[in-house]
Amino acid sequence: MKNFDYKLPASLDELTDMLSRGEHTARLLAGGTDLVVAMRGHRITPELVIDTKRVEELNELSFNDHTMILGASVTCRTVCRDPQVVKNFPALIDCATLIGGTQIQNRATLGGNLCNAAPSADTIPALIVLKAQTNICGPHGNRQVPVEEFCTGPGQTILEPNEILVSFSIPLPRKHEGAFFIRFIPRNDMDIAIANAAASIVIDSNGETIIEGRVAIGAVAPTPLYVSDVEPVLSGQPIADDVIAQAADIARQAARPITDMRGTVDQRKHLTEVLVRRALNGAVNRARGND
Amino acid sequence: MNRQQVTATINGELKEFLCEPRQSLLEVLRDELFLTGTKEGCNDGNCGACNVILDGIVVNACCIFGVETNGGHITTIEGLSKGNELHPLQQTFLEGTGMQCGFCTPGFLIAASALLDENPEPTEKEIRHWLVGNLCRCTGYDKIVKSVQDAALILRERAL
Amino acid sequence: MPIAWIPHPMRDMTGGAEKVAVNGANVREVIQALESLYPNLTGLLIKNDQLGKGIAVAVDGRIVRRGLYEPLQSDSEIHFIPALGAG
Amino acid sequence: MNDYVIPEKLRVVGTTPIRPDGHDKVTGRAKFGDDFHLPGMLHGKVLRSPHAHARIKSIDTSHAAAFPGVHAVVTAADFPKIASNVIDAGESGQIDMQDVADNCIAREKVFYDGHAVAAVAADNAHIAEEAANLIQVAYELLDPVMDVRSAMADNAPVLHDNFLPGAFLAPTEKALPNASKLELAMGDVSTGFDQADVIIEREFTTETVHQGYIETHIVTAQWGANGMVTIWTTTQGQFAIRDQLALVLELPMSAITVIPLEIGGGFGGKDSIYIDPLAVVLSKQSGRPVKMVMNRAETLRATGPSSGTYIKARLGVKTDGTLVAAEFHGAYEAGAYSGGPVAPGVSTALTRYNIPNVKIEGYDVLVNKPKVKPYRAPGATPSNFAVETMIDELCRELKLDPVEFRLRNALTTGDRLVLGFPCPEIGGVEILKAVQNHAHYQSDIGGPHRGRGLAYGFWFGAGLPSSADLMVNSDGTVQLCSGSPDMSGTRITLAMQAAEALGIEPSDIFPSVGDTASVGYSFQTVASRTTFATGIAVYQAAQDILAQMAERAALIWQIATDNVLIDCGRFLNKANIQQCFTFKELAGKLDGTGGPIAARALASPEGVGFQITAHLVDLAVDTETGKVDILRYTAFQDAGKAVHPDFVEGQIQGGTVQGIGWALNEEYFYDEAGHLKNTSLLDYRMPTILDVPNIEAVILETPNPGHPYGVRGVGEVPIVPPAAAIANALYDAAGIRMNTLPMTPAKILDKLNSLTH
Repeated sequence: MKNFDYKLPASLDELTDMLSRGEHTARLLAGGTDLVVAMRGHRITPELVIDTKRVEELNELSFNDHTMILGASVTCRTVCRDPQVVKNFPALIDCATLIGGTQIQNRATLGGNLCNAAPSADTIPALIVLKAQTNICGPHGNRQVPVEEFCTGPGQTILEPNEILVSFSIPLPRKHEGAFFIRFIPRNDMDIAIANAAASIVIDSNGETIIEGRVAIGAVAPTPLYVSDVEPVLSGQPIADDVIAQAADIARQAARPITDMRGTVDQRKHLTEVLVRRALNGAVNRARGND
Repeated sequence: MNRQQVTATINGELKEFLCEPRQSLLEVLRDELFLTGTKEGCNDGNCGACNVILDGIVVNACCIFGVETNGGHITTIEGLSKGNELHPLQQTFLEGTGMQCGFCTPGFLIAASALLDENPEPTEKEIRHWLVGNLCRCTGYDKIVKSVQDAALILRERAL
Repeated sequence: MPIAWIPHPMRDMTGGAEKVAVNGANVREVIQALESLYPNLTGLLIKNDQLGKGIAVAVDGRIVRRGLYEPLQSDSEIHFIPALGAG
Repeated sequence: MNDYVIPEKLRVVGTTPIRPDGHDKVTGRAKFGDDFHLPGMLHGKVLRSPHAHARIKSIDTSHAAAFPGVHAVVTAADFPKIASNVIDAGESGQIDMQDVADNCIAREKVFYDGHAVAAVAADNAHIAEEAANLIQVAYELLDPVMDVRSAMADNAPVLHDNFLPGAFLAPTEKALPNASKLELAMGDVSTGFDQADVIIEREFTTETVHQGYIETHIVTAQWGANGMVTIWTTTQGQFAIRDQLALVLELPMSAITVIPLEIGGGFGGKDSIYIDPLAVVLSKQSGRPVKMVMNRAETLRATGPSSGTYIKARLGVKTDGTLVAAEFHGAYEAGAYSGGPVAPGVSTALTRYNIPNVKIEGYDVLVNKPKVKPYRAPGATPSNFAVETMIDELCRELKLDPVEFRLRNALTTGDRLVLGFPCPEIGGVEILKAVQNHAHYQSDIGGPHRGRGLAYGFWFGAGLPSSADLMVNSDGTVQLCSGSPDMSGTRITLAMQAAEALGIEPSDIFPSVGDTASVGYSFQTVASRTTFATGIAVYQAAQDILAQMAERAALIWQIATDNVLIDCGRFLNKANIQQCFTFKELAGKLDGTGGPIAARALASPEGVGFQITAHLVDLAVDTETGKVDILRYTAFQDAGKAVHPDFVEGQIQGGTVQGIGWALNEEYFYDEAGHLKNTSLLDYRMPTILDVPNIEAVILETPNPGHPYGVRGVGEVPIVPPAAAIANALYDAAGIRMNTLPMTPAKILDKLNSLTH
């Protein structure tokens, strides 16, 4: 590994100040589970590594009446052990418990997973269907961007130079809302997704009609993909196998995967259909309170 | 080069050491402090041989820079037993042949100790889920699971 | 007399014979006797006074360590087999 | 050589004492390869070829040599150019040391992605790595050949210009560009197939896999001022490392001492040299000790692996289920240099059945991949996969019970093997009957898309030279030192055999593994041989100790030695049984009766007990994704005599799980240019603890008369049948016949789709 300088700012101001000096190519360090490995493999060679673990805003986990604020450097472990997250966002638990083993989950962060911008990132589809917004802080002020617009390509994001991802704002679920995440890997754990999918559903109080449905898919395009065409197909429709099958088919068509050592185009498109169907059924179950 | 001073409590002792930022916690433990019980199997977070407890949670020492642990509390395999008195997990892995070559064993013991600290009565499924980031190529895992179950029983009996 | 079993690929050179009884107090003498009966075999079993590359000898069902110098009984069976990589 | 009379009752063998090395392993004190430090030690790093096949045009090391902190840089030019020299390398078979040298550091051509080209020693590993990356190598790229069939095709790129295709016991065939041929036969296959009522012929391919030991390859070398070399390393064979180093570096064997450290798994892959000579020459040039550690990617790119294969087989059977003829054609990757596991692979393909007419062809094929190394029952898993899935197909076709079918055709003691000689004592029928009587076999499988599969497996095992030293201490404890590295508990299994023989307790024996300067010559810990073969050396040394002790008792009692009765740790005067010494009492009297007693035995046992096993598996398949879930697994195996039943169970469980990995997910993934793409344990997918259920081990004991306690090797055969058992269960679950390994979800899905279309 190339050597570098290491800094541990105590506040967001100090952090942005370090970045804005622009003397070095800098990378932010959260859990390090991607960054350290990428640096060891010479894929990233920063001159300055800025550790975010002391910056309050990046480590916040709080709730108000309508929204959860989830700091970018909050670990999967913290997310999975917070009773309010467990109660409100089981889909986040689905994916946060799948990232690596226990040891990785203890360090890995949702912000890191998003900024790493892997097409196969397991938390991004769930964040998308949960309508998460990213709170970005930069030299020209703050801005909010929906998660589905954050990644622009493998390893690429909309972050401008010296901008940082501070936190996510995630709306609390409505009544009769359920969300679900599922992925396909060859082993039972510790693999990169060959395909993944998340779905959220709001249903009516009778538990029979879909009011709103969202689907996002991963590992089947250069970025995790929000499948907006699914929404009109689901809205107002009865909860029925053919409706869900139609949505899954739309997602399959939206997938534009590549063939690599982990999977082929055909396999990934097929899996997208299967996983979206299963994710929608899982979301419906949760919306009905049958988790 | 730019070696930084780090102070951390390791196995109950306050240690001060110098390290380059690029040195992982694993390298620091092994090469600077000669605590060689923590092993390198993959160096990218996929095998668990380098597991240590950092501030109460189990982590891969290969995915953490040594400089990140300033002010931290670290327990390595060398700190799992109390003097010559083995931790129940060490006892059950030994008696229940929960190891063959023994190379992955420190990582399994550290991870399992973190599990039993959080969950004194884990099911087999919970044990397997918790240990999924630890690879063993010798045992086929069965005797590892049983050793963890046996240690949990000993700890529960002691707690009574 | 010890009986040498002729491996399949060599049977073209022994006129199809599967087993040949030859005199010999050890494996080396048996091979020398075979070579005098079937000159085509010369060089296939022994090279530079050693068993050829990849060849092992079994005597009476045991893969033997003394190779050419393994002593034989009058009713011994000798088999030439591929070295199994200790397998 | 006579058979042993195996005692009916054993006192120590068959119990489960705690291993003496275990305490250090659970406390982190055990010293593995990388846990060894020397003052002033430098760290070495290898520059490896990024190309699968290329000619080296030039190497410029000047920038690396000038990099601050670098102390030495070496290329092939710094090593002697040795002549061709074929040696017997134990489980690796016969290898040409010229190839071994070239594999350690490429001279004219690189033959695989990851082939070592140069090495650097520096103050630390980071500096060494940075400096190695500054070495400039100019390559002329050549076409790679990445699989056996392409390598055997006309006009295939040729790896070695001077390659002479060998042919076992036949005139050399020049026809094949990169392959050597092996042929075995018995009976007459054309007559045999004429008698058959049903004949099936099938083709199979299997991918390259790695042994996957969690500790990588690590060596520390010190070139002494007097030209003496010391090596500390993690290896399955300290003597093999020493001999190979001496031959490659043209040093006297006596000038090299190899000290074996604890070994973090080997499975066959740590039986020979890689970075060792580089570390020695870097140490010589720098004047400092040098440690070299391969990282995981280097280990996957440049060590191991086990062969990918192409297999074509044909079986003929009568309607009553009698196998009458078989043809087996197996082409095994050798990797970059010849000498893969083709002989044991094809020899074990059918061996467990008594088939009168058999023809076998094997090909050892050069490809642009690392030189293959033994991996647990080398070569047998692919051939077993082919034959056992075909047997299953025949059972279905003829509507015969799979156990009954195998019982009808089972190889029994005295039946002739395809190698020609009669089979020694073998408990195959007992194994199959144990399957039949087991609750697993009789249970309902339950649920849709679930299936059950059976496979039957065989492995030869080996004897080979082993040594053991015993020394009696004056307090009656005993030092046991062997030349066999302990990978999984053999120190205790050897101590138990010594205790059994000497009539004392295992806790009275301190077992250790000696270095090459202090213990007699031993082959590697390979081929399931240590508890068996080194155990015999221990037994023989113990008999010598007892005889010497009896002489001392006779001296004290002033009687003839013949009149001393040795009975389970006691020495008695036959004429006056009131006169009796315990082992400890007599040990205390050695000092005044002629001094200490020690014994050394070097054994090379030939009475190898063959290994036979059957595996039964239940699984569920997700027909929408192709994902397999193993539900229940029972492995039946004959241990001859289980010295330490817990460790035997552990060998069965561990080997089975490696077999499950091979069956379902493990494979080398090369791109078209021959670059290995999955160089991490993320993408080289070995089974995790969530991927396997408990493997139930059923141990049977048909004693091996070639061992004083009836021991057979047990380590290797468990990896042989899992792939076939799982494939057969997949047919039962979903009606698909898999003919490739690994049986990934994608391949299973393709098969399922081809069923419906």
